Amino acid sequence: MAVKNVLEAIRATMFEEMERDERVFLLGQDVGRHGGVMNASMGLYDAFGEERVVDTPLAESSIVGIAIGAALGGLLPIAEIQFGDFVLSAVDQIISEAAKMRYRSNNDFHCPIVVRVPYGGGIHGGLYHSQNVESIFFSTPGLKIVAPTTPADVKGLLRAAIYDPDPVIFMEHKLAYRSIKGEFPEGAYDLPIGKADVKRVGKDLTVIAYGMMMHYALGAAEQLAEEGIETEVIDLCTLLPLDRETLVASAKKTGKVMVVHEDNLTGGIGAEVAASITEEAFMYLDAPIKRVAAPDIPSTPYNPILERAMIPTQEQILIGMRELARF
Amino acid sequence: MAVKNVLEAIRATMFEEMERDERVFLLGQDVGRHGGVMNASMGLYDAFGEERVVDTPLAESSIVGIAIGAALGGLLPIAEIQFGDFVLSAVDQIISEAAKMRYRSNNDFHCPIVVRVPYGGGIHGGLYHSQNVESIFFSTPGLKIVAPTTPADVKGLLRAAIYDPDPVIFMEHKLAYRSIKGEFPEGAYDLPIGKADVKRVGKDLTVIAYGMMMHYALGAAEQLAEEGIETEVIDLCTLLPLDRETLVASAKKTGKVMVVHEDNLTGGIGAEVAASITEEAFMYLDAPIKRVAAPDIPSTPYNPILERAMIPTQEQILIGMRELARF
Amino acid sequence: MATKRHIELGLSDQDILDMYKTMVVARAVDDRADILVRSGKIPFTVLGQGQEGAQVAAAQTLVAGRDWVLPYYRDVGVVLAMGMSLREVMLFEFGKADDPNSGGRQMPKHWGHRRLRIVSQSSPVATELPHACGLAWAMRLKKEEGIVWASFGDGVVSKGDFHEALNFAGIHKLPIVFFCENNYYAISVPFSKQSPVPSVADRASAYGMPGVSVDGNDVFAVYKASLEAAERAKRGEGSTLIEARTYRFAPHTSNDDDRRYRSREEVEKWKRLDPIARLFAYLKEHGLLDEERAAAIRSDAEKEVLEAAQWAERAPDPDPASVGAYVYAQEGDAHGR
Amino acid sequence: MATKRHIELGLSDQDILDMYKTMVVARAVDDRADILVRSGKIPFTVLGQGQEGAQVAAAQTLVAGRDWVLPYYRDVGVVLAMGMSLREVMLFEFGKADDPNSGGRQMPKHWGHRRLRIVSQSSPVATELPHACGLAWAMRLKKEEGIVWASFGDGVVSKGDFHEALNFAGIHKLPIVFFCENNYYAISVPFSKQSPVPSVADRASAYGMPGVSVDGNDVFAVYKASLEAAERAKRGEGSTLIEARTYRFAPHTSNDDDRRYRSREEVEKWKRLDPIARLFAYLKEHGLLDEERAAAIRSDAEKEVLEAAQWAERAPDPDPASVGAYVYAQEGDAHGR
Ligand SMILES: Cc1ncc(C[n+]2csc(CCOP(=O)(O)OP(=O)(O)O)c2C)c(N)n1
Ligand SMILES: Cc1ncc(C[n+]2csc(CCOP(=O)(O)OP(=O)(O)O)c2C)c(N)n1
Ligand SMILES: [Mg+2]
Ligand SMILES: [Mg+2]
Repeated sequence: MAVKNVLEAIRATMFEEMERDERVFLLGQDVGRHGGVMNASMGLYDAFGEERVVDTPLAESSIVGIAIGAALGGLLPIAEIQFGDFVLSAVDQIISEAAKMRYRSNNDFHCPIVVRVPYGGGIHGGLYHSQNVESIFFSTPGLKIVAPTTPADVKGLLRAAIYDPDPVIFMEHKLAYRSIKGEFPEGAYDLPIGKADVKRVGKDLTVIAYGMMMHYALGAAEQLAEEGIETEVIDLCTLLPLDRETLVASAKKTGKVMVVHEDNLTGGIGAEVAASITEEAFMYLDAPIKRVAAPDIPSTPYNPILERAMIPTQEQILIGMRELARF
Repeated sequence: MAVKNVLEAIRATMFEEMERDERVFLLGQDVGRHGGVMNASMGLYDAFGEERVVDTPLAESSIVGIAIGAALGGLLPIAEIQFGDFVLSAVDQIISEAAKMRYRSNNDFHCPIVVRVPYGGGIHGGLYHSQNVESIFFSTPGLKIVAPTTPADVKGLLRAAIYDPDPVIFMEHKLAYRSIKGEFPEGAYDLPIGKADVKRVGKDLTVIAYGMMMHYALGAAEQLAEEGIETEVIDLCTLLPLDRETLVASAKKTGKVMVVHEDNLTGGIGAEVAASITEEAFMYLDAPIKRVAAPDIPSTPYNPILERAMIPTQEQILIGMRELARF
Repeated sequence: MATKRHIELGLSDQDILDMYKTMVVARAVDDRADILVRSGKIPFTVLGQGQEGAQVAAAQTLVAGRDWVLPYYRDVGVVLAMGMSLREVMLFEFGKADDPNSGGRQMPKHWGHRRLRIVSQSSPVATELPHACGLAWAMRLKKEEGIVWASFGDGVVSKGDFHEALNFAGIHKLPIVFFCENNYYAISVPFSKQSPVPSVADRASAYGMPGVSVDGNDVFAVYKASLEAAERAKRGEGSTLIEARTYRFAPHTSNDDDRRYRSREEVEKWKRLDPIARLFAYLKEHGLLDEERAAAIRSDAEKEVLEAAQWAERAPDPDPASVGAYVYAQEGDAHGR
Repeated sequence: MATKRHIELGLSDQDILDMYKTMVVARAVDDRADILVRSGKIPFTVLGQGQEGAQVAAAQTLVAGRDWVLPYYRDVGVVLAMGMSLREVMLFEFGKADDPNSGGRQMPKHWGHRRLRIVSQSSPVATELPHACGLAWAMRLKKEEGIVWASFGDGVVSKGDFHEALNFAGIHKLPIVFFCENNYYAISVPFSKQSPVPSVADRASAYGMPGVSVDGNDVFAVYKASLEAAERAKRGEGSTLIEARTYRFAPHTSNDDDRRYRSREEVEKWKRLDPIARLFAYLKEHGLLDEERAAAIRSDAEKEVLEAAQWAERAPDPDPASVGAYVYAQEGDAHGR
């Protein structure tokens, strides 16, 4: 198996599926000749031409809206939003249109689009190139939200997203693009949307995370193992629909749960994770579910010192885990 | 004190403040000669003229964007969104601009706007005239969200919202407009944004709600009282910032907490309420925090039978309270 | 006696009589819907009386099942012309389980019918216009024949999505007809507070496409402009923006009171321009119709509509247990059609 | 010898020399910022070399502290002309605590400076254009003098907010100058894939306002159009949309590689139209400047810029504990200014 980073995995997967199924096409800003500001589509324009790798005008609402229309017309569109922060002008198309198409038409129409959303901080992006926008969509039934952060998970879930009959927000952590490498499975490799993945088995406590925080949690778990504490690390992989089953099972096993996200605390996905587990595993919990998240600040500032002060670190996660383990 | 319904309270409060402070003005669709499709601005156009009661084009992003600009220019705008469902095309202006103005300018600029958002189901509004959009904004620091549902609370919090130096989403439950009546305090009556209100004192369990559900909870509490169970009913009034202190204090007192909302369950404000209380009052809880909410469906259907099947009822709340009390 | 405009335009006597009938039936549907609300049989409806001429004439240039049609909530004339049955329309008015548009989930007249290629419409306006571009893109990639037709009101022109859609359609010369039924009000907001320019057609030049403004109550003017636009689209020359100047006789919806913002004189003035009456005068002038047969057409229409309404009223409501169905695909749902 | 265009336009010799100097200083700022990135002293910047002529000429028609100015991220020339100091600009490049624009919170060049009435700008484009309308509305209600000036790139014209803002400005004849610096690319997307019409000025007629397209590297053409637009606005005749045709010499940002989408020939062609060189030629022709004094102006500018950069580099960073400050108002914050 070849080793790729997350960005290469996204590119290779789009390439493979566009070769395999001509209904698949990509649209977005600079995705064509340029290859995308993240370089996610490098080479696609030359391989598939300007009608399947579409450089759109600077207009996100229409990027998603055109994708929706193309999906209704029988294509399988991948809409690239250049930075997740800019998906906000497409919220109406995503929530009013894509998420409700099947329901409102009583199953007569459906909307198989993928909206690729590069998100997350730690890249000196400042307030508008760092946001975690997932919680804005998390309360919308009809949407699916996936956030894989290993090259293999990216392949399995991007393929699943492309062929999923319903709209999928595909979250890509920008810091993971180059920093996270791993094996890239060949050929038809699929993962189910809606399943969390136990990335590390442990008996003493459970840490639930996604995105870069999941990798930090894995690192912290190794550190804690040296202290004789075995942490189970669960990668949500899919945020919506939430895989409550896997989370609750682990909580019942360890009795101590921590949820971590880079998004700010209030109204973050950690709230639903904590509430859901507590509802179903209350009697098994030795401690309240602990949340580690960014402070309630509008977004991540540009200055590196402020940026570091904003984003949860592996150290913070480790300290939280230790406290929880000792509870 | 005069008795008014919620709609009359909104109208009277806007009238009083526009008379008192000429920086206050209203903009939105049909707010002028028509008086608003909800009739919230009836009479304002004749009293204050077309420059302070502005009929805008059909364009929500600009309605909020113009309000932001006017606020930067020294006015105190009230932007009316005709139906909360249509605020979705203004999400970018609200989250990217209004919520971040103070933070991004390091306190050099601020954004004192009010966005009035009629929301909620039960009015045969179908999928797009019924939504509970609060959870979309709930994860955005820099915003305030208030949702009063008595005429007195409406006056106190609308006044507070108008003069608040930061952006406030003012949620108005459409079903409360005419169905909820009460005393309307004269003169300078203010309530603090960020404080929950204990609408009913009880020792056996706590029910936390807002909007119409708060009224149903009060009704259910009276029913339950006949069974000798005393329920404390807390009206959140402000959703963001969340008044954790009041909620936790009540939870510690009763040890049994239920949170109710009309919004769908997953990612709703109930998740944060449950997670926050559990974090701080875990040892005091006799039972997991119970959530009563709409099922995870994109929005409320039009057919009355489906509509009834969607929206939580007082009966459901009562049953849930009984279960919890017996836990 | 004047030349026969319908013949000049390639419409047979039968065509123009059928168009007349469809207009009359559309009118009867809304008249009935109005009664249904007033009598408390349904909670709500939207009415399009006065706009049937523009609707039916435009739809006459479309091919059901080939062209993608995105009609708006006043377009009873359009959906009837595309083949939606009166029973289907009435099932929607009553929000019944078998309503093919939404199974009773949407407010009446938010059309959608896959077999007829009528695309499911939401309430937020303008969001459908980028969909029209995407549908046209799909037709291009799939090398399908046909065009995309989207209608909307004058207020919709103010929305960002209108701009983004027409911009994209203009850049890529997509085969779309953008059809604006300008009735000069967006609920109460008059066109003068909605638009800085006197005609919606004045917007077209910004998108590098022709803008045509026609008397929307003149079926021939609308048909001619629509036909030219459709042919232009099929020739690969791109989109056209058509403004059909018309008027709604009724309030905005059954919840609205238009006396707050429109003078009765203005309404009366427009009623004298009723497209149905105008077409009748033409048909009579050319000996294609007389009062008696027109009366028969009207009463037949009313009978059919009433029958459909009574049938729909008795039709089953949705099962409350179905409220959770179709949030996501279930096993066996068709995909990627 | 040709007539003196600056005199015709009411600019004194001193005015035009000052404009030249500001352009040179703006150029020096971006040249230095480029070096700061390459030498790893700052992580990122945006460069506007080539657009200084349009920027400084437009700003020359504005009054600091009276007019509301909404400049975009390439507008070093604008903010300098409005009175932002080199030290303030460099504090922003370094993201330092005393940066008056954002206290180091925003990426460089997302301007904002209340005292100068430079309105805080975000990254998402076009969102500021409705703000311009709101500011104009506030001026109208408060009976303030002055106008609102907003600049943006050619890509921004595609956004819904552009449309919604110009539509509202057109309806209410607001005193706004919409100034588009068309450099023919939105990152890599060429104007031909951004716009169905050859000029941004072609969009104006849809909003009932004049559209003027000028050579953006000709300071006199830009000044003349901007002055006329500002005076029109002050006369209460409404907004104007100006397209200044120009070019960015540098890549989109310090992260971009423009060789992927622009030929070197094209870049060289435009460099021969450098607005600074062109203004120098004019000033020399009219005996207002010679090579020697121009060289001195350039080296003085470089010295001042370098001094400001070195000073800013030593300036304190924000206190990490301040990360949570100013999410909401605190006691004693000014309100409703
Ligand atoms: C985005 C959005 N905002 C507001 C509304 C509420 N609304 C429904 S119809 C309407 C007026 C539409 O006017 P126009 O486009 O002229 O069409 P008409 O109803 O006159 O035929 C409004 C404001 C809506 N449906 N969508
Ligand atoms: C809404 C939004 N989408 C995408 C971006 C990313 N982006 C930053 S600048 C830019 C191109 C802007 O081009 P143009 O308007 O022509 O201005 P220029 O940079 O050429 O001066 C893009 C796409 C953004 N800032 N905002
Ligand atoms: Mg209209
Ligand atoms: Mg550009």
